[in-house]
Amino acid sequence: MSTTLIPEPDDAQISVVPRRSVWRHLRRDPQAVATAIILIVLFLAGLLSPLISPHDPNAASLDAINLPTGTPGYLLGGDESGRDILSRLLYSFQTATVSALIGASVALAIGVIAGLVGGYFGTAVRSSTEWLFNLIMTFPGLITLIVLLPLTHGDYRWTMLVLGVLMSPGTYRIVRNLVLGVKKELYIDAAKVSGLGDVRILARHVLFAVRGPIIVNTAFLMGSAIAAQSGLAFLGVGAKDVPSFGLMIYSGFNNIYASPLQFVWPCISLGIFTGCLVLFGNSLRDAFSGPRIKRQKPAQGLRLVTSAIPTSVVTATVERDDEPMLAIEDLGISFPGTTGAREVVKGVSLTVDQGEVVGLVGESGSGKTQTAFAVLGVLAPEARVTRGSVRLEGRELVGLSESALRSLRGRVVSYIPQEPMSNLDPSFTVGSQLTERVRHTLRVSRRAARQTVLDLLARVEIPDPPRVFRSYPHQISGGMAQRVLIAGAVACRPRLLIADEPTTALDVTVQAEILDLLRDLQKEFGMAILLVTHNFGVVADICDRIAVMRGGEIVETGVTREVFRAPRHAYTRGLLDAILDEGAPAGGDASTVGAGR
Amino acid sequence: MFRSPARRRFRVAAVAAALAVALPLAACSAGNPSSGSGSSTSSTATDTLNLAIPPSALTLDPALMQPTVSRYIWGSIYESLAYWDPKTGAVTPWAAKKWTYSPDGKTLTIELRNGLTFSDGSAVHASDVAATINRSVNTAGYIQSIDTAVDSAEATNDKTVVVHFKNYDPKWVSLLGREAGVIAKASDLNSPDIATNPIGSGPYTLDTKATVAGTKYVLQKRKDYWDAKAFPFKTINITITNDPTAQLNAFKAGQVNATAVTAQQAAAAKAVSGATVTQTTASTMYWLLFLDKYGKSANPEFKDVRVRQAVNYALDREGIAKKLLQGYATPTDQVFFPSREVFDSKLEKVYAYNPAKAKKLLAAAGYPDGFTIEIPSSQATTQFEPTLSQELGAVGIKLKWVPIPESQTASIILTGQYQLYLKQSGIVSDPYTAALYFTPQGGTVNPEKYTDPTITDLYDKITTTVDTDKSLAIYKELNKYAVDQALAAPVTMTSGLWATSQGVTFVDRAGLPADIRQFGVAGK
Amino acid sequence: MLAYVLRRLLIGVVLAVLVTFITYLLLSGSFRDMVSTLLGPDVTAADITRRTHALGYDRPVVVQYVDWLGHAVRGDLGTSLFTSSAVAPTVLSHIVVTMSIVFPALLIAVILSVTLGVWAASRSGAPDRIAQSISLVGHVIPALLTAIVLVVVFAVELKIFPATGFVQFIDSPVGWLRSVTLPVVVLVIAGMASITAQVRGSMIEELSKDYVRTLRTAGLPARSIVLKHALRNAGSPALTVISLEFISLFSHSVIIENVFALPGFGSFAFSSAQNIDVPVIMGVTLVSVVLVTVINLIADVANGYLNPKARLH
Amino acid sequence: MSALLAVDQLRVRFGTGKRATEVLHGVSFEIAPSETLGLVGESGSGKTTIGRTVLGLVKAHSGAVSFDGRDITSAGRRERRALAKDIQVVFQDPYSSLNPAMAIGDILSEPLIMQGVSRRDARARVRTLLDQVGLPSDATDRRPQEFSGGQRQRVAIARALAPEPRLIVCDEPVSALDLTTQARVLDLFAEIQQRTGVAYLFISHDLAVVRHISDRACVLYRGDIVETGQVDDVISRPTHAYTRRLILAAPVADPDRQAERRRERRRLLDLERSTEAVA
Repeated sequence: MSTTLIPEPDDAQISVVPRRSVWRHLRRDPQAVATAIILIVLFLAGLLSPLISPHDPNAASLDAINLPTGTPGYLLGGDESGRDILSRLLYSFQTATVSALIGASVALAIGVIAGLVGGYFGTAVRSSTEWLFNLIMTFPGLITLIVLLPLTHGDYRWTMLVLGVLMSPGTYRIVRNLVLGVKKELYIDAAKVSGLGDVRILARHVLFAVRGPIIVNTAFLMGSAIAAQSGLAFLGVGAKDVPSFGLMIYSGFNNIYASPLQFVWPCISLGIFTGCLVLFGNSLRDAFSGPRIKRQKPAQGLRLVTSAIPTSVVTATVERDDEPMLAIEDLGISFPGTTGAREVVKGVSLTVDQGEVVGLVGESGSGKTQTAFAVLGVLAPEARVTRGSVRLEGRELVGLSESALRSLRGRVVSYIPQEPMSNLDPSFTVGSQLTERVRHTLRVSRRAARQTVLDLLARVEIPDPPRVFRSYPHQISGGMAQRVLIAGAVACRPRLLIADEPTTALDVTVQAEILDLLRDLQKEFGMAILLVTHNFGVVADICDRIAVMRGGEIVETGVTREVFRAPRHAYTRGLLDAILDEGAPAGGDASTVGAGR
Repeated sequence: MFRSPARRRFRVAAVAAALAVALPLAACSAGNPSSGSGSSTSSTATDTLNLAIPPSALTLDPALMQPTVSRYIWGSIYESLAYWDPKTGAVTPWAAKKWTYSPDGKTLTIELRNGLTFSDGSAVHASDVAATINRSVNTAGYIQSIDTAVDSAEATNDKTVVVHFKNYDPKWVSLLGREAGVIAKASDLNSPDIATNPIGSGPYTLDTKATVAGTKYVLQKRKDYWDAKAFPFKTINITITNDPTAQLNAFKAGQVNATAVTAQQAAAAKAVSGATVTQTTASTMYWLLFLDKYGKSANPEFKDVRVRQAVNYALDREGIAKKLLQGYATPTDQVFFPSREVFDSKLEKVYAYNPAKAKKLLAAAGYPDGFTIEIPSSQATTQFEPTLSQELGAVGIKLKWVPIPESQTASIILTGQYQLYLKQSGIVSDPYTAALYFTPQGGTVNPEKYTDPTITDLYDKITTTVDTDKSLAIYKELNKYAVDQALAAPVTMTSGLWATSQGVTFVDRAGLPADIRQFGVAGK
Repeated sequence: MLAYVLRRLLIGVVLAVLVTFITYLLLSGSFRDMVSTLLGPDVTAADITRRTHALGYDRPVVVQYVDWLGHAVRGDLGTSLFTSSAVAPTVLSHIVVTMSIVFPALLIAVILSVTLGVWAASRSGAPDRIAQSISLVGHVIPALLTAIVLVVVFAVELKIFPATGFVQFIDSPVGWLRSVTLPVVVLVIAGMASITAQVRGSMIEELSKDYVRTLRTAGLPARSIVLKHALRNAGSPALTVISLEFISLFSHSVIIENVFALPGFGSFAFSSAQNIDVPVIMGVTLVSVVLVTVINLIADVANGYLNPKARLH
Repeated sequence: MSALLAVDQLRVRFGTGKRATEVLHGVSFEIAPSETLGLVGESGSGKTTIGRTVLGLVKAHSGAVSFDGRDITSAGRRERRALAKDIQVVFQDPYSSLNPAMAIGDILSEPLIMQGVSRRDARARVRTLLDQVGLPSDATDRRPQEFSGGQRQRVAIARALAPEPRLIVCDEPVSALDLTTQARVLDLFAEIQQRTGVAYLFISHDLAVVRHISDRACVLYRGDIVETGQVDDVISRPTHAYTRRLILAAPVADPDRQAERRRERRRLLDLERSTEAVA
């Protein structure tokens, strides 16, 4: 037996920041409520066992030996020594509770303090805590506990103390990793700038920030401690005068052929106790990782959820030459919220002609990105199209199946995301990701696909295509990653490119290059582009037409130059006014001076 | 909350699990007749004995072997000079033809049987016997601790061994049937393999290929063995099994055809078709030792004979034997073997269950409110702890069980840290060993080396009386004195239970240490 | 890569020395107890002293430890004081038994859990409920209960599988299979709970990431997105749980080994600790440290393979 | 005019031994009281590192940082605590710079209490501060996540103002904000400076923002200051090629002017390339 006694839950998914809604989230989670109630009942049963037990748990009556379940006075029967099983079961809950408390608090005390210190201070401190916990982790736990029996005198409380130490590396690792993350948070820097001491920062800011995962970890630690205590008692390590599940299971197991129920009662009790702790811990983790909206069946295709289907949807399915590249009509998209569905796109209408570049402009939360996702058919699973139509070269997308949409994606319509890094699969090389795309859409051999990709990388002006081809996403710069994504998007010469803030995450000099690239590609392939952005400079640079969105509605559309010159809507005017370079400097040669957004 | 699916799932799971366990178990404890049909699944051909035993020290070094269940292994590979007849308990010559004591009991002459051979084919010489004895006497180990009286052994010719003693040791002849009497090959004694692959002259050889040390031992019968008919099994498979339930499972599944079972398991074992459960003569004694009869420790209570008697009166021996041990035990208040000569049935009535009297005695001794005493707890005491706490607690002696590691059960007694101890010991049928318990030579039974003039006097008489008939009376006197003085508080003598499958028989009527001769083939 | 592995192994060696030394220190208080157990029931203090001296357990602890270490470095772990068999081969033979149940169990558990977890994450509804129920059952029903039910039903009553014991693979592959089936099933049920939950959780998280949407916009089929891309990225945290589960299965096998009377590493370690069979405890401790080090190293190397960012140069 | 903050030949290295990389190669500048110095550069230029070195969050490898004539390059914890009264910070990310677990009132009063202000006085001061940055005084009991990005940045500014500092390091304080919010927050910065006379070290990648708020500006390129001067001079008459490229890369919200700039930028790039080729 080595390392910790019970595997630690993974902490990767635990978000650092506990949210206020944790309590509310827990109350709504049936699993949390059920397990919490069971746990409270069991804790109470343990706590009150001296009061509610019908017998002393160690009182052995020779007349009560192996009494069957249901005997008056011995509700669950007597065990092989003539002790009341119900009383022993109740006291076992107490033992389990005490074990859980001791084991978990020792592990927490050691793991949390060392984790805070090891994560917060420099590498020298960390490497020494690392060594210490690696050492503890490598100890064969069961052997250690048996060897230490002369010191613990078999008292389960001392044993749990040792166990707590043995379990502490798991907690340490969780806390250390969290602290390493929290340490980078700016509010820690702000606290340092305010002159706060390390201890105060650790106690007030860091500990507070990581408390969520620690609470979650506590539930798992308690479960582990109970399981370990039972396991040890079952194996006969430790004192026998304190009733515990392990002891009861041991005697029940040896008596299993004579009266199987003696085995089943403690087994089930233990299972429910530890199981509830683990499940409650899972619920806690869900609660701390934020209000995850009840998962629904992932959207298959782009389905309309209202019964009233607009006539246009039914009629306009025939492909015609004079159809615009993209025609969005009265599109509505809603998300389920805490107070019912919330519409984020409220009847948007927009057209993009063949080969035309249209800018969709708005501030954050205006619904521009959701509109773009709707065209691609990649709305979040919980999002619902409530009304309207989206036609791509005359073909209605609303109501189309996922597979039909899939055949359009990458071939007819393509996508460039905002954040280049998070949109590349971190586990595959750039080359393999692009090759997969090309092979899938063009149905060519691996070798041909590879050549195509290398040509594409050269086309998007990547200096050393073979090197980038071999690189993983984290090995290339953001600008380079965006070029890679563009290469992927134009690989199959789509007729419509949806670019969602394609330059926002980039430096201005890189932004200018990417815009140049997009413009060149657009001319070369005759693509239409729907460019989602908040930057009027970008719009001015590349867009033929512009649509301004606010609060899920389009407030103004028009030819770019005209809208800039004479915005009709007050909101557009306000936006343009907020641009800082208005009032060009004196002697302004517009082409050489003045900068702005 | 009752609508919550999680809760419902719990209930379903719990009920399902309970049913899953209860149904088949109930079925088999009720004696499911179909369970016997598995007789064809494993080789129940009666030339193979498949034996399951619990783990114990398993060395095959002739100087370090111990009288545990491991004797099924080493007792089959090595021949002893004598064996204990499982039916009568008598020490019977085996490799020896006969033995004679000198009048002062300090010289024992042993004559070997003809035709003894080691498994490598060489003949057994008297020098092999002498070499084995001398090595054991000079090697720190269990045998050395029981061979204390032996000075040396020598071979006077090919067939004669003379053992010289420092003083007369009345029990030594009986030891010839135990580990002290084994014969190893002199030239093999210094081999590094002796502890794992020795050369013996016994009826079986160790199949080292099939054997996994500490786990599984396979014994093959020697074709050339001189007394082949006494050992009916061609092959003996001995598996070491930690868990009693696993042992029973193996028996019920037909994997083993002989295993010891607990009282609680007896019914389930009997339910197997064709199986027999045999109760041995009482084989193990549980007795409370008073380790501070001089009253030197911080808890001098047991110095007072009235306190010791109170403990004896507080024990409901009948109840313990009948109920706790389900009848597979014999209540007793003396330590001499029941069916043998020293045992005195009149003494059995001395300490009839009488808590009131116990209380009175305690009060008289100055403990009207009783006292609390620490007592070591180990695997062996588990079964008795609740009942002893209850019964002694009822008269005012509160027991505080202190768990000690299995490995320390012997040494903890020697430290003098405890004043009371529940001892589990194999019953010895020779009176001398039992008598020793009450003398300073009592080892872990009497670590304080307690004695008084009466005991000293009786012990001197025993060690100087070589004539068995005369010594018997002295033993009886000692027994009576020990009971009257409550030098110990015997609780019960438990019987072993052995389950054997159809075709395999088991005999034990003599309180024997483990011996492969206990197993036989039905009808032979 | 090689340098990294060597460095990790070196750390493992240092840890092994530290752990074994501390263990020896802790054991040193019990040497006389061990000898008294060795000598049997009726020993005297003098016997114990004599035998302790004969075995060399009365020398200074550090001297004894250095002596042990010197032999251990040469692959000689001494002989058991209780069975007189050499420790190294005995430990190995017990590890083989435990590996025979833990490894297949983990393999099956991983295959089933990943299948189930992926299925649950990519299709909510019934699959998700099935996955969660399996986690629930795995968490709530103790392995001991599963074990005894399986033994009673399949071994005692139906006699399909043996109730106890282990058959070496080389002796009889079929016998081996029959002897490990029930324990493997028990461990699979126990192991699946946490792995399924983990895989389900990380898959749900992974599938909600940006790159998954971008892959969808490329027109890639769902199968490729889920099984190739998301699963690989979800693999990294799952791997940690799997390696911990492996260590935990290995170290907690003692109870299952007892029920099935398997001569495994867990029960071997347990009984050696109970007897304070010092050479065996030291061997078992050493092997545990090596095992933990190697498993962690394998997990980290595998993690580096799955997750290029974690790759060390 | 004596400098409030003087940075002299500052070098900063990350990592140790062979793997050490120098991110600042000897940077020097000064800030006068009540002055705003803009620090412009792209990612990786080292502009944030300069700010963090001034704040004592990063150790200088060589060179000196002095405040008010005092060398604070390697100030200890105690000295830093004293300095906290004079030098404060507003970070870029208003989501990460406020502890999500603390109420606004606690966030604001904590540094004051550290400075030895009594709780009661601190509470009063917090109300004034909130008023100064245009937040309602009932904000004290609420937590950061209940506020929008712009409001949070106001809280961060209030925190920086709390000890009445003489210098605030502003590290990209508006780049995470929407256009309209950005303008309003910049106005707040300007107004505070007018009222309190605080000096700003204003770090940004956005020339327009720097130009809007700064008196002088430094352009940072790969760990070196390539150009320093009055902000209008730097932007209207850039002397360094990088500054010129930076200015031209930023698109303007006018299609015609932007088309012109694009042509100009391309011309410049071609020119650079050809000179490189010649050289």
